[in-house]
Amino acid sequence: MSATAVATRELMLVEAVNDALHVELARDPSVIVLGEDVGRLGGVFRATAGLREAFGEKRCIDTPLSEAGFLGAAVGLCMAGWRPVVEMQYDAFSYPCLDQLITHVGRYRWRTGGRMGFPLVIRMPYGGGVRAPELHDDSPETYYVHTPGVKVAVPATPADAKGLLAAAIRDPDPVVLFEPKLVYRTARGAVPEGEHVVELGKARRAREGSDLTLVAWGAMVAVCERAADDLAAEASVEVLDLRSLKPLDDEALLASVRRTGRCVVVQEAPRTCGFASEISALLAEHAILDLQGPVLRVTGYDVPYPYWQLEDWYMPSVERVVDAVRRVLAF
Amino acid sequence: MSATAVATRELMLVEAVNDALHVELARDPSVIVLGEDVGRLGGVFRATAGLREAFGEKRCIDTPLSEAGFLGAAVGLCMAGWRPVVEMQYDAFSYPCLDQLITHVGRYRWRTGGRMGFPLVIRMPYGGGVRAPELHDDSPETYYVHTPGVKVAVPATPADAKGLLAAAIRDPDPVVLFEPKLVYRTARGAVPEGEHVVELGKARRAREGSDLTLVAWGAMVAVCERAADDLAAEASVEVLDLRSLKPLDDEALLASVRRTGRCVVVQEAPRTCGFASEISALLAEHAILDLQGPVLRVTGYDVPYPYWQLEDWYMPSVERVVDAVRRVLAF
Amino acid sequence: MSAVPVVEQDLERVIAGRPAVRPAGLDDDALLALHRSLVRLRVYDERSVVYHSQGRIGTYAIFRGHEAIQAGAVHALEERDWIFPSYRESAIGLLRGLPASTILQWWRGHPSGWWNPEEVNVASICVPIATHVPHAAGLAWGLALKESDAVAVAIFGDGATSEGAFHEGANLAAVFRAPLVLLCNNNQWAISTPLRDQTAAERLSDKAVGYGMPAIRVDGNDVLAVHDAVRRGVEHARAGEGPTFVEAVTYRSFPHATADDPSIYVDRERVEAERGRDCVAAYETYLRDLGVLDDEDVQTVREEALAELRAGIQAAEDEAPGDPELVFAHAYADPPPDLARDLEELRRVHER
Amino acid sequence: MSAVPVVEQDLERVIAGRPAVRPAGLDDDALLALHRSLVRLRVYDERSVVYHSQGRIGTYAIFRGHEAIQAGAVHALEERDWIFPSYRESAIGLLRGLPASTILQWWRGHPSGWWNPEEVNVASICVPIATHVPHAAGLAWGLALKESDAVAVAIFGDGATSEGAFHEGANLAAVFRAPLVLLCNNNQWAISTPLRDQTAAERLSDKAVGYGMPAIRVDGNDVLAVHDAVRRGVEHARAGEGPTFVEAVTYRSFPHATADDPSIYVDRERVEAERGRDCVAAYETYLRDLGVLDDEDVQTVREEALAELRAGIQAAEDEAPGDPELVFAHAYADPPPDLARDLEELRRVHER
Ligand SMILES: Cc1ncc(C[n+]2csc(CCOP(=O)(O)OP(=O)(O)O)c2C)c(N)n1
Ligand SMILES: Cc1ncc(C[n+]2csc(CCOP(=O)(O)OP(=O)(O)O)c2C)c(N)n1
Ligand SMILES: [Mg+2]
Ligand SMILES: [Mg+2]
Repeated sequence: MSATAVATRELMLVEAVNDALHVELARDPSVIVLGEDVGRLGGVFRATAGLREAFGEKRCIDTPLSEAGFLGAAVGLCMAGWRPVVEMQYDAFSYPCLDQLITHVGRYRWRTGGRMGFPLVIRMPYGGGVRAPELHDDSPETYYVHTPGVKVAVPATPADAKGLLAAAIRDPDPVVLFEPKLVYRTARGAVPEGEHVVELGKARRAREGSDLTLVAWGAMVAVCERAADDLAAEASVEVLDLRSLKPLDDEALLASVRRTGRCVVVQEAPRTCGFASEISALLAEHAILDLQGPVLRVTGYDVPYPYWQLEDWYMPSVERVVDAVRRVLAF
Repeated sequence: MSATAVATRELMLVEAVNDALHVELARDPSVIVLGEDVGRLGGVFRATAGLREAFGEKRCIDTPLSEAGFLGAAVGLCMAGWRPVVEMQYDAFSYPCLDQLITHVGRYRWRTGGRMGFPLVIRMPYGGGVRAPELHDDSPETYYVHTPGVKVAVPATPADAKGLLAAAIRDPDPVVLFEPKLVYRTARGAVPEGEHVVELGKARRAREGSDLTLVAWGAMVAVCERAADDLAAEASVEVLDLRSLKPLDDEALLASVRRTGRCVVVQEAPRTCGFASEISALLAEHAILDLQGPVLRVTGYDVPYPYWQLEDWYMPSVERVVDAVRRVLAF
Repeated sequence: MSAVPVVEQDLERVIAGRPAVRPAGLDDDALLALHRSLVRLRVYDERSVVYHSQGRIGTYAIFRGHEAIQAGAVHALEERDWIFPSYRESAIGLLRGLPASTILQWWRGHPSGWWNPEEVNVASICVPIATHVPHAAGLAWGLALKESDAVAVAIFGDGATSEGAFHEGANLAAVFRAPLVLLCNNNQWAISTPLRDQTAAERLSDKAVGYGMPAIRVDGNDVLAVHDAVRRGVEHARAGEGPTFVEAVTYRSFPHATADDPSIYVDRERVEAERGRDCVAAYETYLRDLGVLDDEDVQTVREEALAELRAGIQAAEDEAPGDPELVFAHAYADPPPDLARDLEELRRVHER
Repeated sequence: MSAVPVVEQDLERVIAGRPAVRPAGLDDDALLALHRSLVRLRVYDERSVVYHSQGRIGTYAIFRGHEAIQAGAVHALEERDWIFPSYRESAIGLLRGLPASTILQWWRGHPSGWWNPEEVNVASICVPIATHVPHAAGLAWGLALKESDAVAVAIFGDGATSEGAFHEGANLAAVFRAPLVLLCNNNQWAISTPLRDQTAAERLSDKAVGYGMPAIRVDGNDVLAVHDAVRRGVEHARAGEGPTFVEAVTYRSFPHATADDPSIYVDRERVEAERGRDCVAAYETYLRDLGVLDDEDVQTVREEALAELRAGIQAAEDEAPGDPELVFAHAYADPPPDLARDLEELRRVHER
């Protein structure tokens, strides 16, 4: 996307989110931000810091504590010509909004015969490993990606956090953005200054390899990269960062797996009906002759996310990824 | 499950549900039924008809119009020693309860270190084809089966509708039962009288075959059976009725596909992250050497369930199933 | 005419008195326009029940007896003001110029039942209970943020007040002083569930206190009382004072919908009594008393409405069936590529 | 002592007067027991902040200043009555015999932070806002259906009243006359969101009207006023009269949680003033005035509480780390078979 001469700044992932919001609110006066504690406080993770100061309290709004209420209100705001960017404070605290999401956010455009647009964005920190009390650790992408009418993206790097959020804000459809809170302040990288858009639906090859494709998104991309490092002496492992789950870059996925012949998919969410299952299913449908071994999934388990002293046993670890890769290679 | 000499009655599927409720409420005084219009009216589909008359208004309770409220109350009722059977009036009207489901129904037992039980049942009519206004046609099983801590079952026949509901009511864990409303009054069959339990986690071979396995649940089982009939001259098609999605009878699934070497999975729900994807993923993991062709999914599409004059274009049809089977056979 | 009998204590009324008094601000034309709207709604509803029984439309949510609430509200609005209907107000768009055929197609499950809300400032029919309340709050608030002086009305039932969505929407509207009228059709039933099983509050209007907004409680069979209440709410909203809760008390003396058999749960005597308090008849009597309406006028208005409906059902039935392509259309402005592949696939399978 | 300064108008108070008057029904032992509970909670909270800063527990939700609400409520209950706490009342189980180590383990993320609610009639700590309100309503209603005379108290914040779950739970409790006290800790902040951005209602207790239930509004810094209000709610509930809403007005003059930096959003002067109205100090002054408590007593109670906490953190830290098996335990009574396979797999990978 970006030309060679673009100026960049080294930012943490959460800073890149903040940067995107500043740039997009400045670019388009119809963009507004709302959610719990996004205004005065600038968000519990400070993702919205400075917006109220820069754009006023009418464009960065603290809502009452009511996720269904303010997501529903965002639907109405779209009807009034706004492009709302809604923050859910944490993954699991988005669940009260699922009813609005499923019954309205994903269907309202359809209901108008495509004549009204609902360009809203829901962004939320997601995922585990942060040593927090329960319900601060969920990876709920399945609930969102299974819902027709919405798009879903998950950045793994600061540059993508900025670029995907900008793309989501500019997209004519509702987009849900999951931000990997585990690496909010540890993922650092060069981020293009000013306007920076990463098209939805394009995967990123995080690492090139020829023996096996590791497929991941969000915080699991780094885990896969570490696993690829650990395996370097044994195998050449490609890491594909999906970036966007819907639309999905199935071409990149299939091209990679056709080349390597082997695939392991890694996700934090519980296994059953996770997005890893979708990837496996696509391969079982479109790449059955290319597969030289089973498609394995390394995932969270079908149990409540555990108390945090145990969370490292729950989250996909480098060891579990390495083990799965070895099993496929040895098949 | 049932001995040879068990007396049976010919019932419609919804009557079998009603029968199960009568039998289970009579058997166990701690079972109570609650939901919108389940009492005076006996349910909009009459699934709870006669319960109030037989067991009194304290055991068959009309709630205020608040799905999250009464599912949450059911959690509390469990804590007070009741075994609540909660009716959601329609599939899509269960969405307001997803927050309670995900944050509490599936987690509360875990939270108590396994010391308190939450033997609650959620039952709801689901699925399309009924020529109804929007949001009366959804197949939301993914939202439920992806949620840790709950079990999910879907009957396809009257006998299973009774037996699975009885099993759900007796189960120590929360169980969600999806009843295929399309065949509420058209699926008829012999139903054992009195107590009748169909163990959760056991699939049913609806039809034996040797060339390909059609996997389905709920209303799609009959569609698969019709497809198998249409294909009789070309191929011997097995139809596996999963009956229970969690726990899943993966042994029966794998045994069947290992034998036939081919599989098509059929579901009404939107494709992405549907349960069909889970089945494909399991096969891609455990049966990769047995598969003689791709695993195809015939599903609803990733769009809002359409206006009902178009719904036959959305629902998996016999033609689409037949086509998929032929494609796999010709692979 | 006899006064509209007391449905409940403690309700505001306009047309109950004798001799009939003309309400301030409504001239003959306005009074007759209101009448015409009532009749158009009534006829739409009557014909829909017939069309349903003839198998020409699908399940249908009857609104007979609630025309006063709908017409009263619409006539208290300007064209630029928005209406957020539930399924119970499916035909309210008629009063904003939607063709009857569009609404009939909605109930026939035809894709042309879709309309463009922006064209008539009538939101899509809301099927799930109360979830449109936050939309209306958001739209109204959004308009105010744009310094428009338009307002919105959300219409919902007594049962809807039990839902979290109602609560969150109402609260949010009050906090943001959204220019909104929350119009509750308290017909005292939610399918088979009577009001006393829905809330322990004496009046639904009591709920407004908890949101810090004013409430007005009126006789929902009295179109002028509803009109006046909504008008006051609209003025309050337009003045930047925020939302108002209007409780319009009536009674559902017909089935919930064509599929419903209320004989199982209702008290027939009460239903008979309530049917005698018909809002259209009451208003016609009132207008006759005022000398503004005569039998011939009634006849004409009714016939026009009937003609509109006949033409509507004809148009609906004449329309070609929806193209399967529409299954894939409109969900996204910029759809994921697999939808086009799915459509192709579907065509291939079904057209061979 | 000086009277507890006016936090807000229109609040019920007990200990504000001079000379101190002994409340009816509370003898010296009861008054001192209440004091002991206040101090145990205070010390738990103080130590937790220290433990957090030492890295010995994780993020922690501070409740300093809210001890009067918690202790006042618990002492108005019988042992058979249930308490449904939010994260803000994480340590309320102490007053029901839960070891400090259990609660500390909760904040340490150790699986032994789990307790059996049935043993102490204290439900699990509720992390999502307001979702425990329907649980409390259901439990209370379920007990009444079993003809028990036990009641329940649900404790939640001012912000919680904006959530649909609060609304649905409160409404349902009122409809079913569930024996429940809805105890709202109105500390005027939800993280950085002040009460005026949460609701347009003047008083949170106004919300009770819409549910048809009585409300009591008290000074939440006055432990005796809270005690009295909850006691009245409990009596009402036990008499089969249904739920009561109790609004306890206080102020959050400390951070929301250890991770929070309120300097960005609060008014420091107000915070200073509020800190001067400390509920524990006020009660101690009151008891001294009554002649029931002296410096030595205060010292002893505090030292006992400190010893309890020291022992608690020691026990927590001495405990072996949780077995990874616990990741798979307890979610199901009868788990799907794949969980056992997953555990085996996990062991194989990590133990080689
Ligand atoms: C969330 C949700 N739950 C349940 C239903 C099913 N349902 C349709 S109408 C209705 C009763 C609504 O009663 P009320 O709000 O009083 O409106 P009325 O039908 O009387 O106009 C119910 C329960 C629904 N549409 N949405
Ligand atoms: C459903 C949900 N949304 C958001 C949060 C994040 N959150 C934790 S505490 C809090 C503020 C709660 O305020 P209040 O109800 O007044 O209780 P207090 O913290 O003041 O005791 C928020 C928004 C949550 N826990 N649950
Ligand atoms: Mg009603
Ligand atoms: Mg608070």
